[in-house]
Amino acid sequence: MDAVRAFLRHPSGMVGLVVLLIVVITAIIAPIVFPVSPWEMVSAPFTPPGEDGLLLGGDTLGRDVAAGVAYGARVSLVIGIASAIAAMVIGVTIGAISGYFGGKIDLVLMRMTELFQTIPAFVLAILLVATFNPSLLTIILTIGAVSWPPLARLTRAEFLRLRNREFVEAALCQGEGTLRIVLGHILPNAISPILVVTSLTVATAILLESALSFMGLGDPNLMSWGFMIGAGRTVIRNAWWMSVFPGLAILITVLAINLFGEGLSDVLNPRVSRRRS
Amino acid sequence: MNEAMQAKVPVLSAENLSIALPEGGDRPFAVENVSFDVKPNEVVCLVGESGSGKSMIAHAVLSLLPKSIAVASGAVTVARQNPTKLDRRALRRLRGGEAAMIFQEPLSSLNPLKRVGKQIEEMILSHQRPTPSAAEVHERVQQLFTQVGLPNPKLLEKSYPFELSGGQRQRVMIAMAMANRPALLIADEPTTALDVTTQRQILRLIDDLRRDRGMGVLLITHDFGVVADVADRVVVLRHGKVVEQGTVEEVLRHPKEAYTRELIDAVPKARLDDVRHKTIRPESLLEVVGLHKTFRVKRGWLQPPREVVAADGISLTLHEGETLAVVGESGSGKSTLGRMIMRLTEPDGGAIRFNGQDLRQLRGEALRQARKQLQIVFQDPFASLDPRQKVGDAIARGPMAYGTSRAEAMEQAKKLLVRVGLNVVAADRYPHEFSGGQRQRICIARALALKPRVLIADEAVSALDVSVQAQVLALLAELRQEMKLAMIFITHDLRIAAEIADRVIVLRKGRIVEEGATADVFTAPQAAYTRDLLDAIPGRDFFDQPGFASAAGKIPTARMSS
Amino acid sequence: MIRPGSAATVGLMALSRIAQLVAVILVIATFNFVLVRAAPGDPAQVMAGQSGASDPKLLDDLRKEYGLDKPYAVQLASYLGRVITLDLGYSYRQRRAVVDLILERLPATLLLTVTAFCLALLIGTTLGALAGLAAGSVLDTVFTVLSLVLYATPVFWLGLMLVLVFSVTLGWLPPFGYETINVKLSPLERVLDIAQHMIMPVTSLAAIYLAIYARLMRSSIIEVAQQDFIKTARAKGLSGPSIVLGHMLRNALVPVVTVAGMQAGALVGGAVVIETVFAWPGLGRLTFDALLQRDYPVLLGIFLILSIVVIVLNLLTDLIYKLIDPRMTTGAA
Amino acid sequence: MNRREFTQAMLAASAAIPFGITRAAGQTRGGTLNTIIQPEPPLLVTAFNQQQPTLTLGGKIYESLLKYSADLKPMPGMAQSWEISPDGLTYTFKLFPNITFHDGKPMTSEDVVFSCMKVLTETHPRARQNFARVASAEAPDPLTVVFKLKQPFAPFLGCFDCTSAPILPKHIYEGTDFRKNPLNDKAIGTGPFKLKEWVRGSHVHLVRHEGYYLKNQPYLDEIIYRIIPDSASRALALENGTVQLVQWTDVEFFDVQRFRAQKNLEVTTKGYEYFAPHQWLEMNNRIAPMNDKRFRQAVMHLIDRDALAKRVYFGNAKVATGPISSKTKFYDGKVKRYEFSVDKAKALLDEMGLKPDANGKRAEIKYVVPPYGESYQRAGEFFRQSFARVGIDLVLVGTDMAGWAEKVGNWDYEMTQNLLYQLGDPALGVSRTYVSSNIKKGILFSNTEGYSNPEVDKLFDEAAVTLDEAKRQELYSKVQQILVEDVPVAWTLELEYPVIYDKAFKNIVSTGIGSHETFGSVYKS
Repeated sequence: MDAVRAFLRHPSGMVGLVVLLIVVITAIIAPIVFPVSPWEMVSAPFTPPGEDGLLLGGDTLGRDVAAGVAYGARVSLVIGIASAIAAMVIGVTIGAISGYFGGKIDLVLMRMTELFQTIPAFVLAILLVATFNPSLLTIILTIGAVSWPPLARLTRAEFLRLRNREFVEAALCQGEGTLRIVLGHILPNAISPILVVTSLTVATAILLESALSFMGLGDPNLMSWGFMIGAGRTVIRNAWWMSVFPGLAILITVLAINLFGEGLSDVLNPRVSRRRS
Repeated sequence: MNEAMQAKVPVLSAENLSIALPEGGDRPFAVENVSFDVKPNEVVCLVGESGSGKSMIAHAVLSLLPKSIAVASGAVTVARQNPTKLDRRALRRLRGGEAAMIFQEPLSSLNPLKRVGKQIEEMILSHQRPTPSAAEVHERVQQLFTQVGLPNPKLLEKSYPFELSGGQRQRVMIAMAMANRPALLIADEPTTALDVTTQRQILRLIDDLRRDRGMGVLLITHDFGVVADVADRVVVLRHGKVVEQGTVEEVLRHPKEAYTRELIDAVPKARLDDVRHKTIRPESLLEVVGLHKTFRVKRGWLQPPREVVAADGISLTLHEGETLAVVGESGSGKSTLGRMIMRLTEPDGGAIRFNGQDLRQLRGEALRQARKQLQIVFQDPFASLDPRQKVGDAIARGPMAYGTSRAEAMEQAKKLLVRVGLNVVAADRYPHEFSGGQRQRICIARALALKPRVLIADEAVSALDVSVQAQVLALLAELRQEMKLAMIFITHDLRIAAEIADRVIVLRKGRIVEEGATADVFTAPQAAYTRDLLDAIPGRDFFDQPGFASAAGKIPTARMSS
Repeated sequence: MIRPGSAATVGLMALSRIAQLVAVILVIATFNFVLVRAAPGDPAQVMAGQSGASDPKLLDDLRKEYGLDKPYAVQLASYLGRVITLDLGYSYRQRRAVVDLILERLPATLLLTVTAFCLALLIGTTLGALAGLAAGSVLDTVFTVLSLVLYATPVFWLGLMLVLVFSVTLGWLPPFGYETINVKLSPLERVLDIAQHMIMPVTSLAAIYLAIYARLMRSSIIEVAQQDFIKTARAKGLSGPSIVLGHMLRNALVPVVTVAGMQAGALVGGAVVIETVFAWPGLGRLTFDALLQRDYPVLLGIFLILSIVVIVLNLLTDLIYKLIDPRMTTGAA
Repeated sequence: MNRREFTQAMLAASAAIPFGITRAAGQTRGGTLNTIIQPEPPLLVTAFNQQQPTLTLGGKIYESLLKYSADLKPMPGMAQSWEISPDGLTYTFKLFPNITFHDGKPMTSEDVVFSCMKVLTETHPRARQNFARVASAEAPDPLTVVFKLKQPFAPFLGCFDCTSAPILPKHIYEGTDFRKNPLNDKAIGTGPFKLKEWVRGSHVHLVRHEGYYLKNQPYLDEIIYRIIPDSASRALALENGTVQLVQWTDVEFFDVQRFRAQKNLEVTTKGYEYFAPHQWLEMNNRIAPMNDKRFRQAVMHLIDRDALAKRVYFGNAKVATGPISSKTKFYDGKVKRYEFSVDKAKALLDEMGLKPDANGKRAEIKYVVPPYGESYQRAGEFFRQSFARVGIDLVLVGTDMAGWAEKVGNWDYEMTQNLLYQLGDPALGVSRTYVSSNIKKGILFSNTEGYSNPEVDKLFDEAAVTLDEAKRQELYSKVQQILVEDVPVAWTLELEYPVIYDKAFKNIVSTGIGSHETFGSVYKS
């Protein structure tokens, strides 16, 4: 409750939250505002914004850019959140095992994590998506697969920090079991930075997805912002609106998530934030 | 102005100084109406518990207060200047020129990325006009190093702070402070982070320099022992207000205020309580045989790991009902010993015999069962409680893990809370609602919930203010009697060891250098190292502490400053 | 006491790094190999298909020629054996040695990434330091908002917007390519010509890292400002500039350099998109083309080389780190 | 010289000098042609790689015996004349004298025989099938080549364009591993232009071959092929004059109209007659519901192909009526027409029992999007919307080139789009898609849809060995009627790729292979 109240007083965090809510609402009500599929060719190709009833103009096939942007919010949010969760699950599991047990397991897992960090994430993502062919699932798993190392390292650091904390050792001395200690004492105390980083991972995941779609490696059945920019790139001379608006949508959403995440960080991790502000 | 007159003019005077805290703090002023003087060649101690505002005053002197905090009224005069009224240039001349300052933690007070020689040169170059030549500066730095008793100045000059020991770092800080022959030295808890022997050397150095140069020293400390050793005058602070001030003799021998009395009383004293000896049954309860532990810190790939020997064949016996103090300076391996007994740190070799079994051979459930009888209280009461667990749960969890029903465990927990001096309602609160002393009581309650036979107290009172420390020690003493606990009391503070322990073990670099009954060790130390430690206890002679010196008919060691 | 930075320690460090490098290369090589082989799509099929028509004999020939008919273990073993000698194989599609293909593209990519990296680091840390020193001021707010926005901007979209503004609308800058082709230019003119082509890709690529470094530097400066030794420096009576330059900057740079090193990989990844947008003839383009073609040897080679580049960049930042922070050399920190 | 003699001389000349180069007046030497190659070819030796960019670029470097006019009639290339024996089994070519390779060595009939019979049969799939029909090839003298066929093959004379039968130097390739010959990088041919420099990822620089056998040719000093992967950038380059020629998909279809309006540019769709790119929606005939003729017919009704041509190809396409392009030989337009009608499609689907379920959904079909650019992607999106009208969900599956090739080649697909060249004769470019003898697993551009009809097989086989043109027309008309009824694939469009060039350049499109031509006769006015 304190955290909620503190967050409400956090100006940039609140701006982020409000904008994010607008994006979420847009995603939810897209089918109501735009009952026609965003793939439907509703006007002449390259209709400029404002003409023919198309607020943000029409694309190469005469599809409504505004509808695309609205439906794109669903894709971006779903992929962003799902892949961040995938990254969190992978990262927290690896980081927790590594941090709690230490020793050789830690060594092996951390070398693996470093390896994943060494390979450029985006190139790896391209490779994975191309290898397993783009679909909603492969994209989510891929983004999760290239985004987990920071979460693993964070979790490991938190576990290392907490594992030797006196209250954890006290729990050990009190006869509590390993699982109980991990789930009951370490994880709850490590969770807030993990949540913060996960929320920021949503933002990078959205950026990654858009870059993949831009390169033509998106799910061809989903109207996503990156796909729209990719489609608009070649016609930038004919129809600037095709790439400008979805790009703004990405920018605003990612910005909002980052603001929200940082606000969350300030509220949940006063330890870190005090050091920073 | 002749020297005699000059001697009377204070180098520092605070007049009705009030420092305002930002709104929303726990009190409106950090410091209220504080007045005192520091004359040349005089050591004035500002003494008080944490939060008393003593550091604020020190920072106000050099106008180093954080932006949000400002002098509200009153004034500080340093070398006839009011730092708040100076322009930037003049303020810079004052800082490090007429008045220099040293801080509590010498490692963090030195720039970690700059050679220490350079850091001192900088001090000289920024103040002396005309700017001296490089050779002159270098010469001066060498001189300073020699003056503060640093060996091999040529090598040291090129060193980085991390390559020096704590004492060396503080000497570097002092050398830096002395660089421009200041009239006033402000030392903010300069020895708190240091071992007792180092502390004595540093205090002695400050005192020597003070006498050499006739400078005024404002020394901030929480330790009445230090006050007794070095101060000419003392100012006692509480909640930002002066409780009492005067000469050391006046204040320490004849305190006027109850609070001062309380603080002085709280300084640990050895109680040679013969009764305790009788409670010790000769049966040994816990036996440690030849424990070895070496920590290896990995460096590079091909570099050999750095080795730190924490235990080098430690053997000891703890008898039933006995309190054994393990003392030693930092790095002596005393905490590792406690942790090894608790099986929190795995020893490399040796045995820990308890209840007829070797704890080192136990795994899994057997270990869990054995642990029940051994409990530990840690140093940091803030880190020892899970911030997300209610106090009642924290205490009840242990018994519950061994099969006690929740209701019963909570009932016990509440009783224990009352026993350690807290209210029953504390059970439903979270740790952050409690002060350090209260938390440590909770930790003790938690440790006792399992009805252990051995309690290890690992620096259990070190993090507490002196008055709170005394209360917690008293509580431990009571509980020990009541529950027939055997206790291993790990501490760096010999005064505390003397106060609570039946027997003392002195550790140095993982080896036991001396072992014996408390009275024997303190009155007739066998090892030179033990003697050094004892000599270094601050305020020893003043408080007649630990009390054995006169009892043994010895002449108290001379005060450092006369 | 081992002196920091002494020849012995640096030599030892270099040696251990090389050993590490070889180990990492082998692991990455294996990883790449397994991953790429897991892909659907038969390279022989693709090669044959791209020839316009194909028949079983051609497919068999191609499989034999490239060892695709052998067991994976044999392929992997021979691949690793060759990798050690930096023989990265032969491209099916390009019909050239992979090393040659990569090496001729590498300079363009390095030019792009290294320039972007240096600019981002230089400008980012400068802006971040200014913002951090003036924390809470209007300047700080402007920088902070700007870096937040840049940080949220998709790299490729920024590139497109630059093209839209500076090439399409204003016509100031060339929208693509590396240099003006087939024009006789003096060496100086050529440098200027390339520089002009570099402006937009470098800006797009640098922007996000500039934002990251600026934010990092800002918080780092603020953190350092609260350290005790800064209080010491103020108590010493040092002037503002000498505190900032002499005590804060170097300390504040340490975390920035750490992060910069960690992001070398991401920077190289960003180059792939940017090279696509700006038709920059570098490794990024080659990667993408090779992916679409399933040109296994080229892909394996690129990933290997990129990994080596990243490791080398890490090594460089390590060295910078060591220059900045003497504690690292003796392992005392 | 009397009139008769003059006429004979003219005839000889017209046989001796390639068509279009005879108009010598006003041609000037010199100049640079900047153009685009997209994507960057892996190598320039057309004998070893037949991707479109390789052929476009390699066409300037490697020449063959013949060229083909816009109506696909053979014209002299390096062969100045040719003779066919009445039984259609022996083909004798007479070469021009003084042809030299770029390394200065002379080109002789030995090189032709070596290239066709040794190199191409190994490295060029299309050529291999052609020359597999040759029983023997001989070089009786340096300027004469004689091919003897095993049995008559009507389109044999159509197999000698520079993309199908490029001539390589025997002295360089004999006895070597052709594909790995180090001199492949030098790309030594006999064409009017030779390779000067290839900066990978940037450009390919061709310069005049001074020893070219045709007098005064080439007129241009140099040709620079720039590699610009981004299509918007390519369009910009054409617009601002950085390049003066684009072909195939160098600029997107939607940009073509804009260039028509640009005064200094000429936009033509000529020059693709030999290839006649023919596009269709490919349906795997092995899988339900595509195994039902009525379903495939419904598809023909379902797709508004006029709209497809307009929206996706911006008018740069013509609706295809059947398997043979209207631009190629033996086309017959008198076949069944499938007009756009959702109702007819629904009726057919209902008739075959593919009824909508409670949600109005009839079926879900996976459509593999060919990874060859945006127009394929958009066409896929267009098809999806079309199928949605009758309650069929078309699920687009993205893939890479390898994945697509594997899926289609191994029949592991439900629907996709495909585009094949007609190669000047149905026997070369059409029958391969429909005859059951060409159902070959793992091979692209074969009968991948799995259509099998003995009557069709018989008609195609017969037409290939029949020499009489009228007889062939009859056979091909028959086959077209059958196929249009059966709809093995849903033919959509005949694509009309543009060639856009600066009007200052002449003779850019002079033959049926357009910008793949050697460009020896191209000049700048």
